[in-house]
Amino acid sequence: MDEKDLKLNETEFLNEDICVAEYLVYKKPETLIDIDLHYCPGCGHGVVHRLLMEVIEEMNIVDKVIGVAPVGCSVFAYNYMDIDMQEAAHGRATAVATGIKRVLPDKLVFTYQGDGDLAAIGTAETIHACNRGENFLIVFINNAVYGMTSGQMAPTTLPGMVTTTTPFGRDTSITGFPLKISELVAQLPGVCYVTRTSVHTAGNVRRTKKAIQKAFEYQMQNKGTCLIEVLSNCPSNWKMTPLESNKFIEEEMIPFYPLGDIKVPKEEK
Amino acid sequence: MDEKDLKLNETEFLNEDICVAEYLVYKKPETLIDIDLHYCPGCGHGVVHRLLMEVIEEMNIVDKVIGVAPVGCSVFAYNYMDIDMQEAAHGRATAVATGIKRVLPDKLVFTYQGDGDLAAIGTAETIHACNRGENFLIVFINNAVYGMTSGQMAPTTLPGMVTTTTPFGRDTSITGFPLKISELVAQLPGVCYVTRTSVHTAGNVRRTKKAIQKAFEYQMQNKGTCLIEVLSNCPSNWKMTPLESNKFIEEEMIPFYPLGDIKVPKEEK
Amino acid sequence: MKHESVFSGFGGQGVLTAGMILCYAGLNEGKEVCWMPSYGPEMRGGTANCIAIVSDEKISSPIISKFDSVVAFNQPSVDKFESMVKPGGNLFYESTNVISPPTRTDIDIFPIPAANEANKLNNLKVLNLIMLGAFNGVTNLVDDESIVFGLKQVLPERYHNLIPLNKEAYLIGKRLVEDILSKVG
Amino acid sequence: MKHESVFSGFGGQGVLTAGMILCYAGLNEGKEVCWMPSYGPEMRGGTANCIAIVSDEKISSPIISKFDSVVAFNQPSVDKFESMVKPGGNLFYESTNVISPPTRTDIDIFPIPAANEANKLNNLKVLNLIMLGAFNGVTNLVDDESIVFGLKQVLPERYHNLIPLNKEAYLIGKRLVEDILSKVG
Amino acid sequence: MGEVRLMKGNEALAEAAIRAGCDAYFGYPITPQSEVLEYLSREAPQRTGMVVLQAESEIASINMIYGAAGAGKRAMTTSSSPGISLMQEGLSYIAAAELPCLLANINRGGPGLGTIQPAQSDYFQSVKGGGHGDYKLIVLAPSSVQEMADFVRLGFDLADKYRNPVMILSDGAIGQMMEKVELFEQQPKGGTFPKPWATTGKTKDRQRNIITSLHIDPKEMENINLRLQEKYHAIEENEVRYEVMKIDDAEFILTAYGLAARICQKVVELAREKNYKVGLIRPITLFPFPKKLFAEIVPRIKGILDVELNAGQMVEDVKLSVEGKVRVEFYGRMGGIIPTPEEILEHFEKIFIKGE
Amino acid sequence: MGEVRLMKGNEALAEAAIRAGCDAYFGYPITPQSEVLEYLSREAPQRTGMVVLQAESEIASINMIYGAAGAGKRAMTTSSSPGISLMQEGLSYIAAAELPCLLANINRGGPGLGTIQPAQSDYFQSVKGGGHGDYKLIVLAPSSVQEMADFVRLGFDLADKYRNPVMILSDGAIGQMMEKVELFEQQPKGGTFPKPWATTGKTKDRQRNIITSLHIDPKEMENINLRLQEKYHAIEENEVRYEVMKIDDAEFILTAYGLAARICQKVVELAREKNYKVGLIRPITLFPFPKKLFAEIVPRIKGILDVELNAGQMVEDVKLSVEGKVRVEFYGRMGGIIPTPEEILEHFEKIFIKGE
Amino acid sequence: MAKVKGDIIVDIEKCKGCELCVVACPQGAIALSDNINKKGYHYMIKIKDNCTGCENCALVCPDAVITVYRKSGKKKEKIATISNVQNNMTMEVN
Amino acid sequence: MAKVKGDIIVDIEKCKGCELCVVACPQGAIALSDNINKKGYHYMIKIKDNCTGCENCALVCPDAVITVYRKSGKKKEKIATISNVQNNMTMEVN
Ligand SMILES: Cc1ncc(C[n+]2csc(CCOP(=O)(O)OP(=O)(O)O)c2C)c(N)n1
Ligand SMILES: Cc1ncc(C[n+]2csc(CCOP(=O)(O)OP(=O)(O)O)c2C)c(N)n1
Ligand code: SF4
Ligand code: SF4
Ligand code: SF4
Ligand code: SF4
Ligand code: SF4
Ligand code: SF4
Ligand SMILES: [Mg+2]
Ligand SMILES: [Mg+2]
Repeated sequence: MDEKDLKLNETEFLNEDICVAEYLVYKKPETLIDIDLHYCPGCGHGVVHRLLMEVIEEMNIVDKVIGVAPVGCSVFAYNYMDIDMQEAAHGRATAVATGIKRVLPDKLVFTYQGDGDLAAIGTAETIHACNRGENFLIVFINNAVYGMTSGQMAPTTLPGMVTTTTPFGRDTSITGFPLKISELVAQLPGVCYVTRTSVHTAGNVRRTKKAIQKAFEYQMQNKGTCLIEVLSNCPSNWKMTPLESNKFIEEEMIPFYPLGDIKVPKEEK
Repeated sequence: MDEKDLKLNETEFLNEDICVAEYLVYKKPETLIDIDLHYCPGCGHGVVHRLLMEVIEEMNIVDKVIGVAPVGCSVFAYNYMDIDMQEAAHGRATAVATGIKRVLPDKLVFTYQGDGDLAAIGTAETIHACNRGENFLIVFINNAVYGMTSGQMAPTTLPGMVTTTTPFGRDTSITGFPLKISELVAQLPGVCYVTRTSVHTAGNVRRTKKAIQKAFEYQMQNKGTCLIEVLSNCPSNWKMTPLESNKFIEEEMIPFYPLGDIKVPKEEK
Repeated sequence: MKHESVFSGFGGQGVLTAGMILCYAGLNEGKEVCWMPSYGPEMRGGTANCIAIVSDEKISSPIISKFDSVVAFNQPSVDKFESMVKPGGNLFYESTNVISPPTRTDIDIFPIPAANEANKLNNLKVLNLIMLGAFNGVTNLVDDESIVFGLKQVLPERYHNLIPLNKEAYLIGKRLVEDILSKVG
Repeated sequence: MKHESVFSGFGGQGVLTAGMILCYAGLNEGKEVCWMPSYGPEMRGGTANCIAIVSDEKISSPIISKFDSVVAFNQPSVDKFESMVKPGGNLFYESTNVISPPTRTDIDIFPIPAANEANKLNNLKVLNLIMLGAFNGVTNLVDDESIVFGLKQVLPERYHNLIPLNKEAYLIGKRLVEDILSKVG
Repeated sequence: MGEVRLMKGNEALAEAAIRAGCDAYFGYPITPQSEVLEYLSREAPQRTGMVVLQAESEIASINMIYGAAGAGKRAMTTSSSPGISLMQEGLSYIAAAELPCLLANINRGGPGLGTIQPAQSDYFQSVKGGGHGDYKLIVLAPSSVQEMADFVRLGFDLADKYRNPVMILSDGAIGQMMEKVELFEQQPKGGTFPKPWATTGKTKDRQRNIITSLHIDPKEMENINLRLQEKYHAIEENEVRYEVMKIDDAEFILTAYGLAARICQKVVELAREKNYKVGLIRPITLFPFPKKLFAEIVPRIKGILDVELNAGQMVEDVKLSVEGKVRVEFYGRMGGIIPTPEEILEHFEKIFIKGE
Repeated sequence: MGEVRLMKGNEALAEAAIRAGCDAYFGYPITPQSEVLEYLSREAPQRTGMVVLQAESEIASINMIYGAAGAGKRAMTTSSSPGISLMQEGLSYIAAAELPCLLANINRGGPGLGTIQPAQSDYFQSVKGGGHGDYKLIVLAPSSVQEMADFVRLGFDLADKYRNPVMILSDGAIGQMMEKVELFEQQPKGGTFPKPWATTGKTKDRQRNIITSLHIDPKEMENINLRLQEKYHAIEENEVRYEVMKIDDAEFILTAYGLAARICQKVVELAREKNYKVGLIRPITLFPFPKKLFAEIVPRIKGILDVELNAGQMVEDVKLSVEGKVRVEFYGRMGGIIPTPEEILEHFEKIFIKGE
Repeated sequence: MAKVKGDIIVDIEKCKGCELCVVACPQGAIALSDNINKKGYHYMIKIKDNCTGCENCALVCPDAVITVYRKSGKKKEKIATISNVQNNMTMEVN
Repeated sequence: MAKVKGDIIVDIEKCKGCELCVVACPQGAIALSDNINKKGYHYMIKIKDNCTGCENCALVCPDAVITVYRKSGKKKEKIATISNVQNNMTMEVN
């Protein structure tokens, strides 16, 4: 099959009267740099990256935003986001963000962190940034596993779940129970907004986007720390197809980590 | 005044018919080594040391107990307790205790930690040891200040409280609110018993002792992590007399950190 | 005798396994072997490769820049490794997936339509065994039984029922190069 | 001219402050000064001491093992520092608190009943200024006004009303040694 | 002959830990060494009852080791460069409290997050002391999968013998590559060294045991230091290990450790083919460093080329050993790049043969 | 003349930070340096609006510095030995990401928890790199309270000039002692070096700025390393600082830094009184080390006595500088013990005069 | 065939064939191609002409390869140039 | 004077004069001495003979310097030798 065939094949249904600028309703944001994402097929990281960039573009705050990437699969987040970014040491994103926000209080700062990064090695930094009520957004990608290092147990791994370091399933009597860090930090007075969303369906993607937007608004109003926990998949390390992985989110993750607001600012309760 | 006078003076009321072994009702435990404690006059650390040793002696578990001292004023705890002990790096007592307990599961392990040690630098270790439900006792001395390093703010310092690093009073908008770490860890499923006591009156001393005894019993029953938070004074760094400091506990600390059980084992609820 | 080879392709094509089977086969024959994978996040949907050395003597450097044989499972691998074949060495490539084939004339080049053949077996996963068969068909580095030994080591117990299929794929690969060689020779 | 001294006593007796006032006084007169405290957890109810050096030239080592003057506020300090007085140097000690007084004969020894005198002033806190007065009464290292300057530096603004009392204590100390000296001399 | 297997370096290390009677492993994942924790999680608890626990961080790991080693058990952790940096405080504590234990650093390219490719850039950290205070680790540098296994047993034994932490300084390539390895027999769990100092619960027949590194009195602290220095001296006297290749008639010496030494073996072969009289010294113990060997060989040779996968670290110890008596040159690649034998030979020729 | 005050070394350092235009200080208490955070908490926010935050740990501190420095601000932290060990990962990241910032280590006796008394046992850690990977800090060693102040300004300037972290390596004695200090005038906040690379929010007129130390491609990572090495080389060329005392006619050289150098000044005085021709070299920059000065002076002298408050660390750099051409001896005390001038002189006489 | 209201453009070289869009499409308008792209993935293609322009596919696509058009409904206000689309795509929209 | 039921022994050289026992004593039986011990602290002394042996003072004492006796009430079972008391105390109890 040669290249000509291919193009023809893919475009035979294209409606030339619809695909014009006038009728454009959705395109990816300009701030999402147009190169291949290194993520595995179907990985939720890409969706959340895009949503962040959509919100930042739509709110027109590119020149105000500074992002902090973690160590984890999303370590390269800065390769895709056309904004100023810093790459933090594993677990220290909220400390780095504290450093940034304290010297640039008028800017909008967010961290983007995985469950290993935020809830294992970075526990102290997470708790204390939240407790100080650092006025930034923490985007917390909970995929119940260490993605980047190939699938070890995370603090959020479900009981019984098989990972490379729990080859016989997570035994809570040895490794403890999954850590619901969102519920924990929600109790800290400095924290203004904690919500749990997912990106495994279009509706949930929409809700996640709304949460991100809200969080930036709260930050503009100096309300304190916002944390958005996004349940995400890791098809590669869960050893599933992307579709199976989304089913797993629906059937296993959400029952354990229920979606919805965990804390909202007082006046909105 | 010579030495003779002094002895005479102090003993004129002594009742030789009462002060005999037969009528002995209280003496300090043998396991509390008979040398001067290095603590400042009136400091609660001494009381808690004594209580631990009383319980260990009364339960006859000296040969089973391994203690872990922190870095803080009580770093020298091992000088006073006639039991096997390890001195942990600042904040890492629960990691050290995990190391001990995992290889010696039949022994009884406790850590003894200050608020800086346990709730600042050691936050991650505290949360994760509790989350794993490590089967040991954490004795947490909350004196709202860094004692050993001469009175800096601790995570538990009260709002408005003056310390050497909050010379104008703790400003919660900058440093965050006091961290109620007991309430936080009480939510973790691996934790079996969390209680807050104090040692500023005889009644509270008695209650603290009882809590310590309970915790060792739970440990023998493999129930998971026990944490006893003891509100304690730091007259030196609070810049108070011991009596004033106890009043401060009563009037300022307890209203903020209410005494009583925060979590008890299920069957006892 | 020392044979230094590299297996390269997309993650998921089984290139690391192919090299590993070869090394186990060498081990089975009492040879010295060394297998060195590329590792890390480039695995995320990217490319993977491994060096496999089989030798009669002790192996010194596991790091090499010139290979006796290159086994390329896709276009990027051809592009990357063609120049690293020693003069007189072999380059095997999966010809269904490769649009611009190698061009060197001082080496032996073997286009292997492994994907087609694998499709015929209804199992794309055995593509790597076909390539390995081609490789060993030319180099005769190890015996066929040793390859089967290697398969047993590499496949988890529960997949041992797939050994015959894999062996078949291996033999197809061997046959493919025999055809080529017979045409040439 | 260089005078190397140490002030030593219980924590809370104001030994560190006494040395510091002396250094400020030296500073006030354009001299080089160096003050070096003992520090750390031995402060918990234990002993404290500080080295105070006042000199016309640049001060090299701040660490010294022999002193021109030792000012000892309690028994342990006498015990520790007696042997470190340079021959011909001075040892001042708070005589109310010291049971076994120093015994060396190659140095000048000044027992100062500072606690008694402080009691008379109804303020035990000024004990250190009495000792400092005794020290300066003998060494004449700095002027009295410089001591007052030092007091101002060391006392927080809100305690400046205590300066006269402290000065009085200082002068009492001076007078105590003048008495001793006049008896001796 | 022991059981022969084809294994990754990391797996061999893990398997050897089980067989060396390791009581407890605490670790945190990091590429390129996560296989150790993974292998042990799969194999160890069932086989020997060994404790295997994924810690919440490297800091937790090293302090868990402290606790377990202080309790008299054979304890171990492994990590790679950034993770090892996080352990520096804990390591200094362990060295000061004289707790025998085993660490492995599967070195990757730095500084910072760097790359996950192999490097040797943590020599200084391991050998000079990345933590605070004067202390020494015994540092073993394997250059094959076989040694990844063997040095675990050796390491535990040295640790117990000297009450000193031992560091296996390896790299991503040796950790990831598979080679034939002959495994030693299962050893008794916990080893056989008596540890009367361990905190196991004070029984009536002995004084209490205390594990500490605090000695607030400087005199006492100096005495501790003097004792440590004496121990390090004894280690330097007794435990130097190295491998040599064709040094008897050598005019030039290549020196390298670990992976770089493997490559240099090939360089020696290539050089000899060209009739250059080149030999190789491979320090196996980086501390204690084979100073005497270098000092001895100096009169007989014309030059030394030190090859490392870093900007020049061990070369300082080589220079300190030869004291200016022979020319010492350095060749290094950084950031995960591994030089080929040909490239090294070329560099050798450039400086020593063509005399640039 | 600037304002003259009697200050503790730690306070002078803190005051100088305010005056050097420091934007942010993040720190965690530890003896013997807690005065820095305390002084700044009291003084800084009102005077210059400087951010002063007590972090939850040293690890948080160093990473807050990373963030603030990456945002283009003058950021600083201080600690003492165990706390500095905890910062090693962060430091390696900062060096790799080339973030200008200032640290101070008020060294205390180690290893482990050790003692809080002064020591110089963190030389290796500071100079050779206690973190992972090949990187260098610029290391300044003050020996007076005056220098504690002056080196803050110098340190920030060097940091900005080279985009490199600078470490002030001091000790507990210099931190705690009070001396006269002449303070420099208030400098503009944030300094005056342009920082176009800083993450301050991407404006339309420029590309996005990224602060990172990750370069997964080893070629790229090697290039980063080569660039770093080049920079370190430039620093070695341009920034060597030292102080000498009576070296012109010296037959023997004492060498020491920081507190030990202060003591050695007195030793030189005492020695000259006895007519020994002794001079002193005090390296002020430990990296870059004054190698050339040592190399130059070698032909004129009979011996070097290196004095440190440790088991022998800088002495390696002295030896590497003189390349065996002159006898180098070492005298050290450990664990917080400070030798007296007399003691050092005696040792000097023993080895160089009486020729033991 | 349903009345055409919407349409999509897919950057097939960037598609990773995860199929998430396929299950997200309420119209069943899309599926994976039997062909693979340069990265070796079966890429998504339209199989029916009944797209409503609901955006679901684009929302769930982790690789942001889908652009959506819809004829009915109010026009979007700010419409920028799409320069991202790779040039081996047939259509270019300016 | 009240009928004596209890009594205490204080290790005065170890007392730090914190006064916590003084306020804890329901009988007002104890107070700080005007004298100081070797460490420089005013130490606790009995000022009345009305001690009931309630233990309160001993319980709150951070330095564990108080031993308590009580005549009434049931005897304690295990009574060990008190060898801790410093020998500059007048009483020794064996
Ligand atoms: C100090 C340190 N320890 C460990 C690692 C190795 N490491 C890299 S990413 C990672 C965990 C990633 O998991 P997570 O944060 O859940 O992110 P994900 O990849 O799942 O998105 C680890 C342990 C490291 N780079 N640095
Ligand atoms: C890594 C490290 N950081 C800091 C210190 C200094 N330090 C010693 S004790 C202490 C805090 C003590 O406070 P807390 O834990 O509340 O105990 P307390 O003295 O109040 O009983 C600190 C910060 C240290 N020893 N090690
Ligand atoms: S490993 Fe998991 S988290 Fe990482 S990119 Fe792949 S699917 Fe996503
Ligand atoms: S400083 Fe405070 S906590 Fe420490 S011993 Fe003194 S009173 Fe107790
Ligand atoms: S826009 Fe809606 S209808 Fe059209 S292809 Fe996408 S999901 Fe289907
Ligand atoms: S969701 Fe995106 S990447 Fe996945 S198949 Fe559809 S278009 Fe391709
Ligand atoms: S035992 Fe009770 S009554 Fe007696 S002195 Fe003590 S507190 Fe007072
Ligand atoms: S409580 Fe103890 S230390 Fe305090 S005054 Fe009473 S007896 Fe003395
Ligand atoms: Mg994850
Ligand atoms: Mg405290």
